[in-house]
Amino acid sequence: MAKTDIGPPDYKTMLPPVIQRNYGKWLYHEILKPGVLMHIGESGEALYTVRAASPRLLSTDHIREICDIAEKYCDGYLRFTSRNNIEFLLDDKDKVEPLIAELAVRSYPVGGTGHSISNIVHTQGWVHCHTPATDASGPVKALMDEIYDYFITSTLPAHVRIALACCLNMCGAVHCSDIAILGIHRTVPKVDNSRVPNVCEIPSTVSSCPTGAIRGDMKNKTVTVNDEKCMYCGNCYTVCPAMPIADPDNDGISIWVGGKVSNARSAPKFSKLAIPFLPNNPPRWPEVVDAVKNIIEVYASHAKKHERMGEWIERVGWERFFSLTKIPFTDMHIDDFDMATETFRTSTQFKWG
Amino acid sequence: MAKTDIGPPDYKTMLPPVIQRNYGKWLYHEILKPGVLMHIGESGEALYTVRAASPRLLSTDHIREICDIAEKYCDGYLRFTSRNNIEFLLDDKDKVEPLIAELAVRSYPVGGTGHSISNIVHTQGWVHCHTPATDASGPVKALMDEIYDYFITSTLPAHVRIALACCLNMCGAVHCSDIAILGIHRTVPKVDNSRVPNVCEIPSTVSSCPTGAIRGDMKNKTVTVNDEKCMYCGNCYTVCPAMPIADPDNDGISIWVGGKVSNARSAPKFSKLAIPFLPNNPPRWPEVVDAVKNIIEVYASHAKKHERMGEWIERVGWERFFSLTKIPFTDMHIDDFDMATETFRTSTQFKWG
Amino acid sequence: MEKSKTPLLDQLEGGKWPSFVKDMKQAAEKSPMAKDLISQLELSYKEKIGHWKHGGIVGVKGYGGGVIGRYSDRPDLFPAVQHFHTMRVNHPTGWFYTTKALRKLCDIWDKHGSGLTNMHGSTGDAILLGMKTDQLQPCFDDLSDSGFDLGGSGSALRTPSACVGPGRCEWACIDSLDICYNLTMNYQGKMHRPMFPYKFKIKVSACPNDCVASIARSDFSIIGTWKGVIRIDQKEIDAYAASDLDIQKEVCDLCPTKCMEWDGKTLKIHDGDCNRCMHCINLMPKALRPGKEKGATILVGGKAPILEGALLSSVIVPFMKLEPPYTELKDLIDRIQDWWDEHGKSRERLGELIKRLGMRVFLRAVGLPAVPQMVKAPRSNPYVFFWPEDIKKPDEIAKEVK
Amino acid sequence: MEKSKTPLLDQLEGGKWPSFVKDMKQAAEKSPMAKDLISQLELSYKEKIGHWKHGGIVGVKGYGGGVIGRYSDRPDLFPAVQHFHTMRVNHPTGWFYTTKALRKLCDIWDKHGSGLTNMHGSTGDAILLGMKTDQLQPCFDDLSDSGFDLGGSGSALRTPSACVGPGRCEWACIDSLDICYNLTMNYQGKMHRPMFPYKFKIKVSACPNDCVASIARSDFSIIGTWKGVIRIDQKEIDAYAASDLDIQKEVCDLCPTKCMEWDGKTLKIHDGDCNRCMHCINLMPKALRPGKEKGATILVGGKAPILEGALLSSVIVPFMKLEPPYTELKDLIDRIQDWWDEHGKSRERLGELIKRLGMRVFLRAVGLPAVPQMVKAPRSNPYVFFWPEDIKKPDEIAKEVK
Ligand code: SRM
Ligand code: SRM
Ligand code: SRM
Ligand code: SRM
Ligand code: SF4
Ligand code: SF4
Ligand code: SF4
Ligand code: SF4
Ligand code: SF4
Ligand code: SF4
Ligand code: SF4
Ligand code: SF4
Repeated sequence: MAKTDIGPPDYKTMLPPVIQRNYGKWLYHEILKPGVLMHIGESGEALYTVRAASPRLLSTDHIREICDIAEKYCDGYLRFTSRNNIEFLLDDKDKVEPLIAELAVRSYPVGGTGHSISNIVHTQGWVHCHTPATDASGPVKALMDEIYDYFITSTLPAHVRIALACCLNMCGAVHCSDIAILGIHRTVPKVDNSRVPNVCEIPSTVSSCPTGAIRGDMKNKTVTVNDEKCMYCGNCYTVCPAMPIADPDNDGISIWVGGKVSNARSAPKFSKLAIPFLPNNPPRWPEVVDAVKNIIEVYASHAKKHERMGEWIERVGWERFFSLTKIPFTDMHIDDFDMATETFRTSTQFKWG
Repeated sequence: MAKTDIGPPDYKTMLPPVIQRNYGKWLYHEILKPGVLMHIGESGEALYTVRAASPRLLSTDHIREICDIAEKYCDGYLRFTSRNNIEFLLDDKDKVEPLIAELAVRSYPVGGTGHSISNIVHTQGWVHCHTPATDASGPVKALMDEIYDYFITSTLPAHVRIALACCLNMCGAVHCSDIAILGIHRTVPKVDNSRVPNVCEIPSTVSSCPTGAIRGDMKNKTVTVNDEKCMYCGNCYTVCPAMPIADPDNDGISIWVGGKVSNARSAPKFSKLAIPFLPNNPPRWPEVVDAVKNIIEVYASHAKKHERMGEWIERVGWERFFSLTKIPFTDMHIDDFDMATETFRTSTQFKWG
Repeated sequence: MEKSKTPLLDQLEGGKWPSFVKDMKQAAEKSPMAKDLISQLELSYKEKIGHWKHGGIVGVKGYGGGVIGRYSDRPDLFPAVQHFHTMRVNHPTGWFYTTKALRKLCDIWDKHGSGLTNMHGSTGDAILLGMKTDQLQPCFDDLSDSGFDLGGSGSALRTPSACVGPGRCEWACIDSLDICYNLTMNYQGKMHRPMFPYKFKIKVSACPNDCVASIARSDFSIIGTWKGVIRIDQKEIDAYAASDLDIQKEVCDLCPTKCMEWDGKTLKIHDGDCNRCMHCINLMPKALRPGKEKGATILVGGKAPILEGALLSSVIVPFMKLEPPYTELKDLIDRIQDWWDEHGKSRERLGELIKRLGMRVFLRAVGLPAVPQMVKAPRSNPYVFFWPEDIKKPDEIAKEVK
Repeated sequence: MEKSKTPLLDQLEGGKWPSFVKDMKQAAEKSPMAKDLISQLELSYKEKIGHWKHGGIVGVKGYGGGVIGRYSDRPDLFPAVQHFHTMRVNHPTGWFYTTKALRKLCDIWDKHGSGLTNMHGSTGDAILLGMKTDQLQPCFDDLSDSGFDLGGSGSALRTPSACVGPGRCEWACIDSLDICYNLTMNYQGKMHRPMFPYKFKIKVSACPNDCVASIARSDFSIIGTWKGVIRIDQKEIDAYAASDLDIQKEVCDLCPTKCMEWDGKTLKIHDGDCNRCMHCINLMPKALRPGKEKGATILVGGKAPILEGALLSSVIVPFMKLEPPYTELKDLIDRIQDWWDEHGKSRERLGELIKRLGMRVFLRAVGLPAVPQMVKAPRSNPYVFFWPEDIKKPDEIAKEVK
């Protein structure tokens, strides 16, 4: 039998020699151009990083191609980033430009550094998950095609981190992204009480509902949903497969803005609702792409340098955000979950628009 | 039978002629000196206001004395303020100084304007209420005696509004005061289940508890309190007299700081817990007086001009507030009610002290 | 010399601040009730505990409120305060008084009660502190004959109150006094005959300085504000510039929206960014005045902590013109109270009901449109309810397919 | 030309951004599973709905997790993806790879599965996307033989992850890679045999920039920080001053604590007021370096919205030195997990449990002192619990009286 609990390979065996020598002793870095970093060690040695885009969903042959490139230029060393980009790691300056040239030939976008839009953190969607309200890879591809230039340049006021999750489970830092694209259901789960007794545990199904919309009948081992209280989160479906929630006519995408993770300048913050619903229009989700582009453009032309999306919005006020982006404000934007009152405007301080 | 629903006397019949003439047409004001306001109308006419302190608990004879003064200098016109001070209203400049002189002779403090400490908004305490954890008039008198100079001068960085409430019902803007003095109980109510069936309604008693600590027995019409869940708010006693909560050995006072009401500069905000407990030490509550004085002095020497208590604290950080005032921080300072997570430090941004 | 019977309270007679003990002793000279009150209070000071029983229901004919019943728990020791009810007398709006009116009140009170008052209670009433049950009706009759009426108590509309506003203040953007008085007169029934789930408070401040703490202490807060540019008197700016005031540091740097520019000579305000906080106007009253288009921001839901934690009122109408007879305002108040009355649980304040059922439901019920001014920020949790009409129904879909 | 069977997906093959459809088609050339996957996905694109059934429990011997079971709901149409499970392979810390290791992974995967991967999953695993049930064990065996192991899934510790930290970054205040690897190795049991109330995630960022989003996405967040003064290299400051960078506007004015002073020549930092946000260091990496005394801030409770709303992690230890073997850290993790394990309800994340039982209770249980750094502000509601030992008991009082 195979050994268990051996853990992952020791990362130290994966580090290029220049890193091994300068480990923990880096002095400073420079972004030589979009996608190209130079890190200088206290020793004076330099490490070059060339960052290339990845669709994340990679075939083994694609990975092998990446390996070919890394072997040709990087002595076989590379890494992936926390946003799923590929980083080619070199210590030989002379190989940097040839590497970039080859990446260009092979159509690998190079960029994602500095004040750019880096890769979109995303999830499974229709490719593999059972609860999605939209696809993941598709909208990401459609959007990145359109905002490609922001990946290969560094012209925005600050980093713009976009993430996509295909359901409210939010497998990704979607809740703290400059722009978050979130799949949502909009209709109540369809309870199949012929199956509930066999596949669901009543108490855990009842307690899975954040708004207490589910009533359990312990005797008959069935459940009923109070439609008025259900906000279509799908959590009941996670624990009770007999409550499917997908609805092709009403599922779609919502857009959230202004979150961040870093502690730079302002504290980390959650993304807030910008657009409650956009339809699923595969394969290119034009409504979603347009909406996100609009937000980016308005941000790009109004924010001050180094101001993240959320910092800009907080400075000018959400009322200004809605007037500038021309996104309609609705009663759905107003929180009505448990800490809603914290978001109410408890002051006369506001702008007219 | 007497007429009902006639409503209060028409305020217009109570306005001095100078106000009637300039009603709604005031141009600007000046604070001539602490306690003395001059309002100039568009007409050029002047209204002088002399603000004098009141203990709020007034005897009819004291009110008659106030009337005597108002008749002597103000043609019989006066008003009270939203903080229970007395305002003498004059249109004759020449009478201002004589009025002030007479007030001095009669020991009426004049002040409470501008960057001062005005009268303390307070409640009934042991004088009239049934739920107090402390007295109201007593601590107010003891404290104002000591910080009297801040009433008659205007030397603080900004207004300091102090309020006192004798129990968690908070009859006053205690929850939004620069400094709030709040009577608190610290032991669970003593249920007298022999009386409960007669004087209490079980469902409303059960639902009166913010933390769900009360269990009702509908059959026997009795209640039990889960000691672990009770935080001694006394709300059950309000609806069920058979659950008295006063406890002379454990009742006392807590101190809250940094609230405000005005929209000037920063939005209105709640006061936050500074000192969870100080003992009731009538008649002069020395621990409370010292604690409040300490907070005022630290504020006075550290805040910038125009910075309210809460604005100062938010600028320097609560960690700095606790280190400067030397008030110990405890686990009681950390919220554990329903929106507690909003108060947690969800960032690495903080000062060491 | 005889030993004082109130050694503890006596220690509060000295000091520079006016002493409530002096007032109590003054009243005690005439009133045995006041005398027993001091003695009972001395006992409280000694024992560190109150000596009042849980209040009972007492009142006057035709009214369901206005009186707070109170009984001593030591009538054996303090028989004169065995009953010690208070009467809440609705103050003249703005707490303006002629001495004539005040003296009348004192006379009535000496006749029927302890001679002790609170000028005023935290809600704004003139409080007549301590009377026996049998004096309630005669006292009320005398009050009524003299033109006074009771304020609110219990699950009713409470005595509305207002800042001094146009009576004395140059910043008044609305007629706080008239609005308050008008509403008070209009809602006498709602005030005197408790029919609500719980108390309901209205307070009117004529500008965002909010000198009656309306946003913190009322279920329905009316706060004056303006549209358009802050009016600048350049001559007076020059005068301030020549004075002690450091315009850059004290005014511009503290402007929360940083919408002011000062070059040492001219003051420029980017009014579109101004959030009307009042700070600059407060500091330079001679040079700056609120804009000309005046009205009020309406906010609801303010309250103290019991039961669900304190709430500040929050914006539901960013701007409403307020002219007599205030029809739009009263309609809104009525719609809101009706909704609350219908859906509120016993002892549930308006703010708590909105919290429980959701702002969305509230807005639709009272017919107000959602606007971004209502929130500090949109929701961050994805638990969004959609209205049925936004959802495609299977039958519609079938039609579309055809 | 033959009409494409995937007209919708084909539209995602063009464009400048790398196309996942291309990768799928590439894999489909070798793997019938990948081929059916494309077809099924095309159907989803057409019907706007997923075609996977609710996952079932599948796994490998000795492990309770690491595999996500997945079955098609149209096996009639797409028999090759009737089973389509994924395996989560624990990535080498920092996502560093030699091509040798990567190629090995590819070979194993071509042998047992669809040839499709995610590099990487949101938690950090190398995801092998789509295999049949009977291949699970052989695939795992091959992985294990090649030095790979599975990551976490289910109610277990999930694969910890770390920012690149000392591997490449000059700002690393802690050895994020070593800490992450050490914890991963230490907690193999907790990762592979789900015993917790729910999932538990650990992420390590070596400075407050938090490049692994630790504060947002982990139950236990370890974020590097420092004490003492930010090290300033005045020569490099001069260079920045001579560059495009506007030090006053871009650096000092954006410092959240306004603790920097720049007179055009010398940069002064009032380090006592600095909250170590990194902004100035980020902008002037050559001139400024974190202070010398290095360690980590520990925060807990981060998570996505389900069930009670999203939470960011919050501070529980402002500063902890972190040196191998990280005993203090591991002890803390163990104490926290034990408490959570004992009190947590099924599917209750750590942050939710703390919310339910109170930070006060949590701190006492895990033996941490309360410090103001844990809160943005103290509580505003007066619902304060006192510990029994702070309360005077009747018997003590009796003693005192004697
Ligand atoms: C490679 C990577 C770490 C890793 O272990 O994989 C990384 C690497 C660096 N980050 Fe990062 N960050 C990486 C993800 C992140 C994330 C996480 C995320 O995006 O999900 C964040 C938090 C994002 C957020 O706040 O929402 C992040 C917030 C930062 C910041 C703070 C930016 C800000 O102003 O808010 C800096 C500082 C800066 O860029 O000035 C930073 C700076 C850096 C530096 C300059 C650090 C250094 O000296 O080496 C590295 C190059 C930055 C660049 O791309 O311009 N890194 N960085 C990640 C690259 C992701 C990618 O492919 O795009
Ligand atoms: C008389 C009174 C209104 C009334 O109808 O009774 C009043 C009158 C004035 N207030 Fe006020 N305020 C009065 C209670 C309040 C309150 C309510 C309270 O204290 O409970 C507030 C909100 C307090 C808070 O934020 O916690 C209040 C916040 C202000 C402010 C904003 C102060 C700030 O910077 O936060 C101003 C502007 C200023 O003073 O610069 C102001 C300004 C004024 C002006 C200058 C308005 C004017 O032009 O006439 C008046 C004289 C102020 C002074 O005392 O220096 N008034 N003012 C109240 C006097 C109470 C007292 O006896 O001390
Ligand atoms: C007399 C007064 C205090 C004072 O000394 O000024 C007062 C006294 C009482 N209040 Fe109050 N409240 C008084 C203004 C307030 C205020 C301030 C305000 O109105 O601006 C508040 C906070 C604002 C608010 O309403 O939220 C206030 C919040 C409460 C509460 C908590 C209500 C809540 O929803 O949180 C209670 C408890 C209750 O209603 O059961 C309460 C209950 C009481 C009772 C009736 C006691 C009880 O449990 O039934 C007190 C009777 C005392 C007595 O024996 O005379 N009182 N009460 C104030 C009314 C005088 C007047 O009419 O002018
Ligand atoms: C594969 C992955 C998404 C991806 O494409 O990258 C994923 C996929 C799933 N996640 Fe996730 N989660 C993944 C990272 C995350 C993250 C991000 C992270 O770990 O940094 C989160 C948010 C952070 C957090 O944990 O709070 C996340 C929050 C959830 C939740 C909500 C948990 C919550 O407490 O709010 C669920 C629901 C559940 O556990 O029942 C969930 C459940 C699931 C399930 C197992 C679906 C389910 O209901 O059982 C998904 C299986 C998809 C499939 O068929 O392959 N997943 N999930 C990520 C794991 C890959 C890996 O191991 O590297
Ligand atoms: S976000 Fe939802 S649908 Fe998407 S992978 Fe995660 S659990 Fe599945
Ligand atoms: S979808 Fe969510 S809100 Fe609706 S019943 Fe299921 S768990 Fe409850
Ligand atoms: S605060 Fe409490 S004790 Fe004091 S008067 Fe109000 S209800 Fe009574
Ligand atoms: S005192 Fe408050 S917390 Fe305690 S049982 Fe009564 S209502 Fe509940
Ligand atoms: S609220 Fe405004 S208008 Fe009313 S008195 Fe205060 S400053 Fe004047
Ligand atoms: S009112 Fe306030 S926000 Fe407007 S300009 Fe003046 S200080 Fe700035
Ligand atoms: S978190 Fe800090 S130390 Fe780690 S990679 Fe990002 S910037 Fe560097
Ligand atoms: S790290 Fe942040 S808070 Fe500290 S000096 Fe630099 S910019 Fe200011």
